[in-house]
Amino acid sequence: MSPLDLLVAAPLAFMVAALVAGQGGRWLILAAGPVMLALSAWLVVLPPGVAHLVGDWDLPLGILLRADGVARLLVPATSACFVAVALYAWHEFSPKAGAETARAHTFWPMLYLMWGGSNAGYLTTDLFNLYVTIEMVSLAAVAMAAMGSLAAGLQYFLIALVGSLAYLLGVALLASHYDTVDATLLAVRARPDLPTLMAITVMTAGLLVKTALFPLHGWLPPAHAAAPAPASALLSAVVIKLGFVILLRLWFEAFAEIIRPAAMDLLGGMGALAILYGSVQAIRQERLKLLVAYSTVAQLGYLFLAFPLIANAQNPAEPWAAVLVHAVSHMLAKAAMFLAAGLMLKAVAGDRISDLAGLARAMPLSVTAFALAAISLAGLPPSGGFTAKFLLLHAAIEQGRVVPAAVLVIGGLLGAVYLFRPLSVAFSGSAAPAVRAEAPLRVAAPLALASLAIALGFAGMTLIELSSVAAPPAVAGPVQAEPGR
Amino acid sequence: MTATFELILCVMILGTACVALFVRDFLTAIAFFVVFGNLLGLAWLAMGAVNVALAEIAIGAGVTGVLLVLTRSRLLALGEEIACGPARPWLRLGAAAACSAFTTLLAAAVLSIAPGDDLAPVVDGLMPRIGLDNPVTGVLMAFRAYDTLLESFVLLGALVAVWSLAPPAAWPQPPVALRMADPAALNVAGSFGRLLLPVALVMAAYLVWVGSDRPGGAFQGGTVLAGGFLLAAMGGAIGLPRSDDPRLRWALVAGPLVFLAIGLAGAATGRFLAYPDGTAKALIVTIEYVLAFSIGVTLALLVAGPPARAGTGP
Amino acid sequence: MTVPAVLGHLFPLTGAVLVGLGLCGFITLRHPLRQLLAVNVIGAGIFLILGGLGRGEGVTDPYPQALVITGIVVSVALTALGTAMIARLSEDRRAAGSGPDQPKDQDP
Amino acid sequence: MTWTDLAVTLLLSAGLFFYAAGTVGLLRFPDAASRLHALTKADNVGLGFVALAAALQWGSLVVAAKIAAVWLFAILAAGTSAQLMARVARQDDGDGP
Repeated sequence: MSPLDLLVAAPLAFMVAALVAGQGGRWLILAAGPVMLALSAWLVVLPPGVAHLVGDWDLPLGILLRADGVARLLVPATSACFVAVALYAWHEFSPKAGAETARAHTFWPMLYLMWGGSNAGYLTTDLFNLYVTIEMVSLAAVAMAAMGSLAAGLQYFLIALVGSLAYLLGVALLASHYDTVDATLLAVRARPDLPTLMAITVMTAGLLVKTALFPLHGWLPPAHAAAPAPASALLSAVVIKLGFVILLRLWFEAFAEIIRPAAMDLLGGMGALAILYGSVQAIRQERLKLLVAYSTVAQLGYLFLAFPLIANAQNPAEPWAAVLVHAVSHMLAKAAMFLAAGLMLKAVAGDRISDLAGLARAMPLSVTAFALAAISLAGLPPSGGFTAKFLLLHAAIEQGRVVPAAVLVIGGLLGAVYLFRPLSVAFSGSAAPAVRAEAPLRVAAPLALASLAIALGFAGMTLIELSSVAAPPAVAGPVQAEPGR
Repeated sequence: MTATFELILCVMILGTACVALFVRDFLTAIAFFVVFGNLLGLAWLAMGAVNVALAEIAIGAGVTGVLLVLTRSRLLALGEEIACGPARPWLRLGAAAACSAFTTLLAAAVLSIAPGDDLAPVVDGLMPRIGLDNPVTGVLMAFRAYDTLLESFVLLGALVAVWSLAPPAAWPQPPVALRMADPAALNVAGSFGRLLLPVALVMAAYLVWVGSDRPGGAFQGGTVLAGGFLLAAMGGAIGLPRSDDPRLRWALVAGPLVFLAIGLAGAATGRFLAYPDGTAKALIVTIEYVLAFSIGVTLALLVAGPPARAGTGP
Repeated sequence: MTVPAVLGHLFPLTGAVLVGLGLCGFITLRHPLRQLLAVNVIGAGIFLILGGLGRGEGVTDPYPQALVITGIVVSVALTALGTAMIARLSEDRRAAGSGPDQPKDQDP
Repeated sequence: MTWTDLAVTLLLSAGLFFYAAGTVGLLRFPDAASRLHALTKADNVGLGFVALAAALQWGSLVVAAKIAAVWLFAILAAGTSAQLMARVARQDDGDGP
């Protein structure tokens, strides 16, 4: 037994159990939470270089699973998000006798499907297997987005479908050209010829659409803002990270030797524009959930701004760690923020920022959770967001790159502006609105996630060490042995 | 001779695709799409890929075609136009230009890849270890069983996702009934469905059984089964189940569950999804039978759609 | 390029053209159901590229065949979800009446 | 060319003739009922000849039985769908002028 298998098999088993249990499906999280957190912890403490082939069938046919730094950071964060979201959704998606709704029943199996799919995606190095995991995650994501607005869900569905097909087209070209779709083998075999470049281009384009990098972000704000709070949290925190992880695998592992610096700069430039555009749009929003959704557009920019910084660094391990820490802290903070926003908006029965007046007194814990998440998102110390942005800024200055450094600073300022606005409204006002008390679990979930995002700021060295486990040669340098079999 | 046949086939594939995409009337489009799918099946036959041909005709043309026809009639019943006006000229022109450029690049990329079955010897070398003769089943159920396992959950998840779309107060009613409204037509379709359901059962079992050694397998068999269920439902021979029926739930999860359980049993004795020596064939056939049954039920319900309020019909 | 070489690439080339045609259809067709049909054409083209390039002497490589079967099943699952969403959206719009807020939901 | 080959060629030609006739009927006949008549009857005979040719070519009883089963199911499906389509066509006529 290995956590590499169980991290995928267990959520799928819980999905089956949720389907069979019917009404009682939501109780399963009481078992699934501890099991998944324990498995994630097991994954983190595995010795470095742990990897194995599913069914012991050798490459190039088989599928390789691997516990590298990316997985060791993202799997536990994903588990934390899912557990918190599930506890939060406990009441919202509970089948009530007499007034049963489809979503109360279907939310739980889909949550486990998404969980299993994300874990499978982080752990595999097989590009076709990644296609199947993308579809597992998208399927659940589309259905969750459609719970809020069917029209936004349908738009998301069609765009995600074309994105996955673009990715599949690239996989088809690679599979025919190199007789393998394994990233570790492609790293050895790939040559810079037309089919390979074509495959990289269409795969990257498809994944960028699914990751919603500016200017391909159009579908994200309506879908993420309209969905119910737990669904928004999962969509913004977890779903878009999978596309990003696959891009890391492609750009820094499978094709690290082939990709030109100009392409890295292009991606970095798009990231910079995403930061500026998303922040400005977030500042202009009147509705709280749209603000948070546009903040996702901006924060995604940082992930890609880091690409040229990693590629050109003297010591690439540092920006590599930064981008992973940013992914993790954004995951935790954004999930916390959507959950807290959901509580706040439900309390005031509105969706505008101006509706929040005086809320800090009425529901201090939820506003605190929002504020803690905001600290991490804006990159203020001490927080995971700060660690990530500090490392990125350090790398940019070290390389003498003025534009990324400036964008990092300006993005941080703009982030502080748009995140401060709802908080200042919540703290303003003389009278506290009358608010119905929420269940303790629902209040605790966002607070726990936001605190985790802050706590990451104190674990910088551990995170950096974890991120370098079995890192691809392009990041770890040539001394590191090839990723183990 | 063969080359001429393939050339004509490709021209027909492209022609039917063009009509299916760009003809104004959507029913014509669907008809041509189904023909397109069948021609693709012929193309796969011409390539000697009988397994794919079966899957393409049954799933790609058959199930997808039925889905499109049903959705069209549901939209028409709601009074929605599907044949929308043509796009603005500049958009059409721009799209045509961009897509031609993209196609040219893609074609150039495809041309520079040498076709070849370089992995076939590798697969053939491994086949004796699992005791099957159909190499495609070997790849699907052993060498890349992980893909297939996840894929079975994709199918199950798609049904759950479709269910999540049920309108308020419809849960857990059955989907909109598929049975024909006209009594005389129901009579005709009913006797056809009653006759064909057992035949479909036998056919599905046969397809799964021969799938170990010759073309066939769980997905092809499951699709035949789904076709039998759908015909029987259209003829009123069987009703559609409520979505909270425990027997239905077990029928849906049985295939993925057995697959997962056998995979985990492999993990307990060695490696996830590894079959102990000598047991591979028995285990694979077991998985395939249960999986085909679950796939049949899942596909049929996917076509039927989300739960609907009682009394609403097309 | 000799003629037989092109003939060896006949099916993958057809697949490439299908991908282009489907993409063009996806961009120019405005109804989601027709876009879904276009997506299926793109998928068929990709499968034809994948399978056609695995064609050897007489038989086709089982490895791409298996990938294609997996792809076909995944794509029918997604198509089913898409058609269900389209039908439900139409029902909701009908129930809400074709009010002034209807165009808002459509993509610009 | 053996006698079998000759028989196969003749059977195939007969099949093609009936297919062509059915298609001409589909295109030329004036109303739905007669078009369906052309499609189902002529095409099924055509399919029968082609099936016979295939069975003969293969020269195996098992395969011939399978081909016969395919032919039977094709006839059954064609008959059923023709019935259903004819009903719809008649209803449409009744609604019309």
